[in-house]
Amino acid sequence: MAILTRDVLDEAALRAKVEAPNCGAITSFSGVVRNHNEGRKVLRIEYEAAPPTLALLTELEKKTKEKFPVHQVFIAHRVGTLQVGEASVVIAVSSEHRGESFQACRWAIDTLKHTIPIWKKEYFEDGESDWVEGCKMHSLNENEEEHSHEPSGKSLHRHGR
Amino acid sequence: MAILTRDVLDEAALRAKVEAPNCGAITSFSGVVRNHNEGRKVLRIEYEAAPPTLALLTELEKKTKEKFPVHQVFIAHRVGTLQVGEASVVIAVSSEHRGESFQACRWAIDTLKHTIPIWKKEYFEDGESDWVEGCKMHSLNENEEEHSHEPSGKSLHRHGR
Amino acid sequence: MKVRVQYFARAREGAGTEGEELELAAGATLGNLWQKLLSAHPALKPLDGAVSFLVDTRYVREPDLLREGDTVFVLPPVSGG
Amino acid sequence: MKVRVQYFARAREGAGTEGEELELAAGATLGNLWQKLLSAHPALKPLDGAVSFLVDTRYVREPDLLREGDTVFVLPPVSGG
Repeated sequence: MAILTRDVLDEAALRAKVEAPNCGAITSFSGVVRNHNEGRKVLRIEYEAAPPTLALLTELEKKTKEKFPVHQVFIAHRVGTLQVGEASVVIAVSSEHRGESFQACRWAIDTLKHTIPIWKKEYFEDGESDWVEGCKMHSLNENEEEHSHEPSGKSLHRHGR
Repeated sequence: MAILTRDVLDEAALRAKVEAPNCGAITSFSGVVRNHNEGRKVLRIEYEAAPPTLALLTELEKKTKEKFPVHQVFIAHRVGTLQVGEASVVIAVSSEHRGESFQACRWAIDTLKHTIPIWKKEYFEDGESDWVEGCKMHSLNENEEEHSHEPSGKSLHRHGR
Repeated sequence: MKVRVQYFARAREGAGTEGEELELAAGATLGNLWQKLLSAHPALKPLDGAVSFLVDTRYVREPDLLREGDTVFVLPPVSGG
Repeated sequence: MKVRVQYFARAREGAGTEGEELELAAGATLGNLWQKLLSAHPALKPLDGAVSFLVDTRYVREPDLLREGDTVFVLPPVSGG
């Protein structure tokens, strides 16, 4: 079961949740608030999540385990105000061999970015703030072929291959 | 600079060494002692390293940073007797965007496995022990095309592409 | 029938409210609801085509029928992670 | 000239020692040394072709010349990580 919290993410504790004696590999990914984006200095980010988020993160854990031969998948996402350097998301995956934990961890964070109803607003040094341009949200159960990873709207202008 | 130690690896502390305010992504990998290998129950593993190991691990950190646009790479390897569930190696990579940290972390652990003079001996439930079959050691500076990732000897039987 | 709408992020700013309750004809689809919301809140128009919808954790599309008591989440492009 | 040899893992078991000092002719290559070691320790033969060598942190190959005072590390297939 995933975690959605306003508290600081304890990455070591989260990572420990996927440990198992039959696993030889743990890959973990942390998304961290950067001090800049597209040339502007970022002071902090506010994360907002819609009510279905926790259930969908838990479903994403399950999908990842179905798709890859891994032992355990754990996802934690933070909401509220985050300072530069703080982790917004942690994904940990354990598996027997290393290849699968890398692939599954990468797939989980890539998929999270366009299937989970979370938004971030950046607060800049000059006092302005803005929502980060996102991806149109897709269903986790949708055929992956249908996903466009491009910013929404652009796909209208695509043609050819 | 890498770490080579007989002490338990503190994965959170090691991971913290790559944090930086301009980084949005940290990928970390831990290799962990498994309770089985090729159908046999493993009780513990003894790791042995040749004297150049620390210098070569530090060179591997440097190579990884040269090869991928990442901010920081950190590698720690343990030697001595490790129990099931204990980490033998931790690699942490920070980068601005997530793709690079995944790729660099994966490349570093894959490259470590055939360029660093470390050996492990498995101790089995039945009282026997044996060296894990390894890969012929290559130079970190060698053209990567020349590397065979197959167990040594098998490459003699390769033909065609 | 009554349905409840909840807006998030840019959609909340476009609608100027966190949410509202609407009266729809029986047999109304999500598409009918969305057209009604666009008429009521022209500032939502830039999100037309970019927005997604959930009812609880169920992903719904414009042809899907709504039911009495549904809460529809109006979700602009997402940026989690 | 004198060179020192240090064995690891299976190579240490094959040689039956942690290391030794050898006297080589000036101009001897790593290949000359390795042939000498194989003659002295037939149990090393299964490692012929699979073994690698370092002098300090420098990777050396059979045609490379050795120098007085070198310490050669004899490295069977590795299994770190």
